[in-house]
Amino acid sequence: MLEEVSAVDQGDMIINIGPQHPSTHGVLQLVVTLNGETIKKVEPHLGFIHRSIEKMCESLTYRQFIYVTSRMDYLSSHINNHGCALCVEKGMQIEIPDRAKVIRVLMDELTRIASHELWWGAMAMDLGAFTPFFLSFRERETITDIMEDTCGARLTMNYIVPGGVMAELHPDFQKKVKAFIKLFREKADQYNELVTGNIIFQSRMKNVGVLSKEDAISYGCTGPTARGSGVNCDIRKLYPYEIYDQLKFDEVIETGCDSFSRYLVRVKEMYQSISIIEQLIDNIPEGDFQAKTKAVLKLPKGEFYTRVETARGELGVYIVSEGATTPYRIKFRSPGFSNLSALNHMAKGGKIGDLVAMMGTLDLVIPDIDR
Amino acid sequence: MGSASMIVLIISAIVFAVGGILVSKLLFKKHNSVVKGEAYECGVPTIGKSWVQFNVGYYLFALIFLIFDVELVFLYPWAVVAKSVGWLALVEIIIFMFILFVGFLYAHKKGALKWM
Amino acid sequence: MWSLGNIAHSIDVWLNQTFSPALALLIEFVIVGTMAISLFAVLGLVLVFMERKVSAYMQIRVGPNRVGPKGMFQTFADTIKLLLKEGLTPTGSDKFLFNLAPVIAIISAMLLLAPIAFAKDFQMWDLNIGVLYVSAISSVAVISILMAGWSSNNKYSLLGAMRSGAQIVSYELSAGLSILAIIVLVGSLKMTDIVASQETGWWLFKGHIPALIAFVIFIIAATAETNRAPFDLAEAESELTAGFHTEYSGMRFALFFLAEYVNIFIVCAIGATLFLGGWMPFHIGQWTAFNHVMDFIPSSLWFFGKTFFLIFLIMWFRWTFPRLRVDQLLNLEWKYLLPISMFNLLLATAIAILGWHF
Amino acid sequence: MTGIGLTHILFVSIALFFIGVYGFLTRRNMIMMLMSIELILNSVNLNFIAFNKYLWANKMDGLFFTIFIIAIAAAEAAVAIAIIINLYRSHRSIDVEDASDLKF
Amino acid sequence: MSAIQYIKDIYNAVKSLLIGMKQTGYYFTHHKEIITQNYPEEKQQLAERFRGEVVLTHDSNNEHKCTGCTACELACPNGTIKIVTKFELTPEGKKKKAIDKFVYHLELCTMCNLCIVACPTDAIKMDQAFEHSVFDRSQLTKVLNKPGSKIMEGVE
Amino acid sequence: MTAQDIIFYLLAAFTLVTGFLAVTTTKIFRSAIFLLFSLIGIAGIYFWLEYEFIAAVQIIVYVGGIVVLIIFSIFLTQEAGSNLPDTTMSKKITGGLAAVFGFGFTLLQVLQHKFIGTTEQGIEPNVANIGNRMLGVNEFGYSLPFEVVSILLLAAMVGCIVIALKKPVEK
Amino acid sequence: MTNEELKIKLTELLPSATFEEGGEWVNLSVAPAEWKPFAQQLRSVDGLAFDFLFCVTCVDWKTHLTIVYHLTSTIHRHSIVVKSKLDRAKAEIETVCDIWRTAEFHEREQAELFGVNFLNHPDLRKLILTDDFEGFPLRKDFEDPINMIKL
Amino acid sequence: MDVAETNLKGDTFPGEVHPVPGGDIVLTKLDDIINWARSNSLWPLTFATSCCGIEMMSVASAKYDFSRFGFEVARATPRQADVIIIAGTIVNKMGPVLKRLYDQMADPKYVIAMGACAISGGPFFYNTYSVVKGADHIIPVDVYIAGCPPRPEALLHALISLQEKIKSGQTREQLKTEKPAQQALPKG
Ligand code: SF4
Ligand code: SF4
Ligand code: SF4
Repeated sequence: MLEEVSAVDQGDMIINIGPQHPSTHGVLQLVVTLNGETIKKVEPHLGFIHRSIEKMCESLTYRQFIYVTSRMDYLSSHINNHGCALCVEKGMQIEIPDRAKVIRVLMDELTRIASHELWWGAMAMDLGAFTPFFLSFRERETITDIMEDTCGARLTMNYIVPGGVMAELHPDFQKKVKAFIKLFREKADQYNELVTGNIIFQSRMKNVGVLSKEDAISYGCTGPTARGSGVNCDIRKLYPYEIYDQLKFDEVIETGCDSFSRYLVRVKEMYQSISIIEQLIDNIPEGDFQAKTKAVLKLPKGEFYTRVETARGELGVYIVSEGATTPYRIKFRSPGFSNLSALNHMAKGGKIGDLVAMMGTLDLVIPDIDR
Repeated sequence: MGSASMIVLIISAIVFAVGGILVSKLLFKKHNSVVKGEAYECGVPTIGKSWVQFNVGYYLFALIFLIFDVELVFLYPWAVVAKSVGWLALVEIIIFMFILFVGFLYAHKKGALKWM
Repeated sequence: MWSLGNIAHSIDVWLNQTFSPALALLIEFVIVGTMAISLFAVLGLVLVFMERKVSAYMQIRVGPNRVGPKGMFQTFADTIKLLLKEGLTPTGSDKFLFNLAPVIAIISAMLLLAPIAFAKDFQMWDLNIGVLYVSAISSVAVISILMAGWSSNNKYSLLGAMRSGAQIVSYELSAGLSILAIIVLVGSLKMTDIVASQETGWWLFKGHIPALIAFVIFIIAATAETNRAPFDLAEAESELTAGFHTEYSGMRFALFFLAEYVNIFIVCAIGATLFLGGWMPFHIGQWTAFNHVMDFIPSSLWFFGKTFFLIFLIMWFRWTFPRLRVDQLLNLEWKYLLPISMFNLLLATAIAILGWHF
Repeated sequence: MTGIGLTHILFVSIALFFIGVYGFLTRRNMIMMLMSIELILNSVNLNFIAFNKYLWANKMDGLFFTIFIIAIAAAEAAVAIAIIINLYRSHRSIDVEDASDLKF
Repeated sequence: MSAIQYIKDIYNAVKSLLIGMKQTGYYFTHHKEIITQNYPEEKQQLAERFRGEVVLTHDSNNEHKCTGCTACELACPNGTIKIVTKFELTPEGKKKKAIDKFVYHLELCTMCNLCIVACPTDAIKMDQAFEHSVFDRSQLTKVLNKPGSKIMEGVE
Repeated sequence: MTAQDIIFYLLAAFTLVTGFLAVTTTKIFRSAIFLLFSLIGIAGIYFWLEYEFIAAVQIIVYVGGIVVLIIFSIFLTQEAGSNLPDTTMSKKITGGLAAVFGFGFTLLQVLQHKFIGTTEQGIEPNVANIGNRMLGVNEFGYSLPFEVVSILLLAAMVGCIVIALKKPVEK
Repeated sequence: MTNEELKIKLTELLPSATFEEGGEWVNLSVAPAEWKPFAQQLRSVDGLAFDFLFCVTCVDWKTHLTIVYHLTSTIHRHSIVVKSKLDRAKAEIETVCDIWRTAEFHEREQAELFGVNFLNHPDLRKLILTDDFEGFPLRKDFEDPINMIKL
Repeated sequence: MDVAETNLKGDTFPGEVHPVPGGDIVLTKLDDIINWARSNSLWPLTFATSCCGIEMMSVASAKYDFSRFGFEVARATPRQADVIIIAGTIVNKMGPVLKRLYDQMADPKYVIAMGACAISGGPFFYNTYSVVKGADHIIPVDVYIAGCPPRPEALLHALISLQEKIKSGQTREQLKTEKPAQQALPKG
């Protein structure tokens, strides 16, 4: 009824969300065209954190450039490192020891949980509930402690290096991880009660930001964003790397296509990751944690592309080598970039309050998008 | 103390508010810049006019509210005596409310109570 | 047993003895004024501190604990800081209205203190129309928000003000209707009558289901009217940065902040008076002995205890629930609360007429 | 007890009435005109109340008239503003002089 | 929407809200769940591998192991380390390269550990100190070798 | 002069001044705010007259309702910060003269007229009495108008919705 | 479909395409002019159904630019890499953002970083860099003496 | 705390407190209270650009809990914030935004540069074309805290340092506005 009315009213208003805005999780600028409170168009403006990482990497050696990638998608820094290390190893044809593989996978999955925990809290905060944020950080803090023990840093690890991992696991690692699993299993249900079942949360997320399967593919969405729309795109299943093909876990797929199913995918993924960790934690093979590699790495001439599944989706690392110690050109295909491009499509017709829910369930990390 | 207290309260409120603003003006030495005065919009200059035209949808809320507000006003004297008047009061108010409820349903039906 | 009423009375007597009546009146005015201001300030300080602590404990942390003993002076420091902070007036704003808005917010909050019975015989003004007065004055508060939003010359403010305008006016209806359910049972608008009618028990317990429903609706509406989460759309941080007070800084912002908290206190005090008997101790019907024991607790403690309980409830909501979307919020009001409370009012009338309450 | 009588209040109400009239005559903005009308209505209300209090305190007719006038004023304002807004949406202006030449 | 559905909706909504409130209420009443550390007073035991800054280890004789080979400088991805070398005369009268200044820009360092890995003599290591706040940026540029320090005997 | 008088004069002055400002300001939002003040002033006078109920009704309906509505309509139709065109001088003069003459004339009439009221015992205008009257079905009762009001309100609501939702005519 | 089968199929579609050996995926080069119709076919031909464009990038070979498209099919799970040589001075190629909507952003990014002009792109404004940025930073000859401190 | 005393205590500060010319002016009691209030009520602006922002969130989280110091009232609008914590890289495109945000904050305002990036560009110092080499090229910074990212405790340390700085009246803000006479004095 009111639609016809609003078509005549020139009540269009353009408002900026970002670069400094609590719900953009960083410095993303969204120029939103509103009619009343209904979104007509969302135009993302990027580059507020464009750090020219790709250019920088052209002058860093193969050992050095990995550390910058921890700063790209800093919430899954291990997985970023992993992707780069894999690409270098592929080029060098290094076979890494089993122990390193298992450690890498363990770290990846811990990172994934940490990332999803943070997302969970931050998203709840976006929707206006503050307490979940604090609760989720408690678990995250446990993971960071584990990481810190072994990798020596809390966020930007730089632990996975070409040829394996940088250091041996901390002696307490297994014990702490088991404690964490226990804690997680204990607390996660409480959170489901606090957030997932909550009527307000559900009504804020259901039927919001609908992205159909076809659209998700066309927009190149990956990761939980696409899996919430029923696309199976888990690199760990489709193109298994390391030892993922020997592990038992499910690719979580929801077909609701809305924010709530994206939410569910992430929540369920945490449980999957926990189960992966449980499978591995007692079976870490003995052996070296690093393959013998030369001090200076030189990739042969050619092009190498690897992809890994970060907490946000598919990270592609594309290295063009000219046979020097530094890459000739390096390109990171970041999941957030493609996922963001679907935002306008998703947001159309929603309310401005929905935008927050959409942004929340897209789980954007802006430096990952801008690089 | 009666209505005098109202005056006292108004005066003290004004003293409090205006006094607070004045004190802060006095204590703070100002230095200005042009950008400072500009409207805040997440750190970028405002796009377009700050004034925006709203949708009629908003206005309908105020409108329906106004009607119900008047109804509410009539309910107050009714409520005070309802107990003593008895069933008659209930009957009258049911008629009264019913008529308005019809209007309410109409508004609902027409979608006037949808926020745009 | 001491009571605030007696103290007030003896001061009055003493003043009249010492000074001429006019002077005594003037002095009383000054005393009342100062008391109102200090009550206002203290309420603000205490409530903000309480909110911080409550939120901290709910969020498994300790909250302010370093400024003063147990962090008591934290809000005090904040106040001084705000007082000393620059009060910006954006260019392009309507300066007159921009400055006026917080003042109006404060005045309306202050005026609402008048009919509240803080303790037995301790009330500034026992108005004939007590509750109606509260509804009337609280409807002025929305003007200050609209004014602030308009005069800031900022899109977020305007949107926030618009939302908040629609929200407050909408919830006024169900708040009013749920108050009416009690009025029907009491048969008077006067605060003292309302409190006195709960001599034998609080309406929440006496009034059966209608009173309970009315109570729930009142709490929801009160939360919404004071712009608290989950209804804090006017200042929805993740959407509109800070809503209608985006452009306010320093003392003017502090005034809004303060008015918000005092408003919370007031709606909770009204709620406590209507549903929980105000300063009336916990009485059960004819159990005279029990009632007598209860009377030993000073009435002011009862009042503040109940009010703070309600305030805690509202804070509990805030730190548990996410924010509603604006259309859901209005839907809640127009689709659920309003019809239910209208129906509930009829139910309450029937019960009152039948004399089914205790 | 007080020196204020009926005439004082009548003075206020008359003055308010003519302030309203002045506004109505001089402003061209429809919302402003509506506001002037509100002032006029209020002066009438004030009259009713004053008469009720000072002349016919035994009846409440003045009071009820006032209540009903307020109710009607609310209805009137609502409809008037609905019309104004409709007008605005079609003509992008709420100036009487712009509106007068249009058939509505 | 039928009346039953209407009431059901309300019931479910209220129930889910109450469950949520139970959760926060639990934390509110169980203060033992509080995990806050009072930072300046009680400090957390830091992990021994935590990378807070690069230090050049000196022993009690004010000697260090750095030969000035600049391997760390080369390994560092962002030029944090600048080795200024000088030539020293050994007792045998031979010229020997040694460090004059081991300049370390803390404000650039990303604690990536590459220099530590690269150092052939394990002269440098990561330290856990993290309280680096200063009021002036220039104070973050440090010279790591202590004044008058020498290279340890037998380190090549 | 007693305190009561002073208060009355203050209230009257407040009402009239803000009322006058309301019709003369060029900023429409300010004008609405002044109107609000004027209405509050009138509510104050009702208070002063001890017609508290009416005062409260005045505030609820006018301040909380009509002014909010007016403000909303200003939001809808006016640009923030822009001034309304000032009225022409001639219009001002004619309007002013008309108002002043009308005022003088009426005032003269009022002053000359001798009002005769009843001497009967008054009814206290408290809410209970109003309520009883309102629900009364006898000759002094207002139950019929009371119900009629609801129909009026219904009509207004329907009318408003119809008008507001009507597709505006194209230019 | 194995790489060999893919190769055969692709040669059928576009005889002028040249294949590159090595690498895990089929790697072919097309002329810029042939790209758009070829892309259309890649998307729509049944056995191919490359519906998922996951990476668009550009490489500056100093003499020329190469634009690289990585494509995958979510139905058949095969991937190819399509390359196209572009002239450095006048780098132009048809956009494919109407075929794969994700290309819109990717192309915008490459356009500003490499100066490739995507013809018929709906909105080729700068996405990442500031509006007044000069030059194409990821080209090898990009110099910025003020901002870029070489190590 | 008067200036003479701060100089004595100088070495307890992590950074150096420069003696003020004309340091013999004894700060009044009022100034003490003002500084006390200001230092204990630093409301941060919610502003995070990248990785360091996550550690900033950790500081807000239950384990580190900066609400103990009264910092938890993070304001989304610069008008009401006192301290802007530059958590993350500032790139050339962000520079004007940062400047604008800073300008729009109401005085007195303080700045903490958190992490290598905000101090100097950090990991992105060399070979990048788009990173600002230190946020202090854009806005004046009061406290620097090194690390990549600094631990949450380190940020708390920086906040405490800032408190000390405010209490001693040594912030740029205080030197600039409240004692203009001293600036006029010749140096040394
Ligand atoms: S830790 Fe990394 S950044 Fe720091 S000095 Fe060593 S190599 Fe350089
Ligand atoms: S620290 Fe180690 S790597 Fe660096 S110059 Fe000294 S000896 Fe060489
Ligand atoms: S200093 Fe390190 S952690 Fe902080 S923003 Fe820069 S790269 Fe990220």
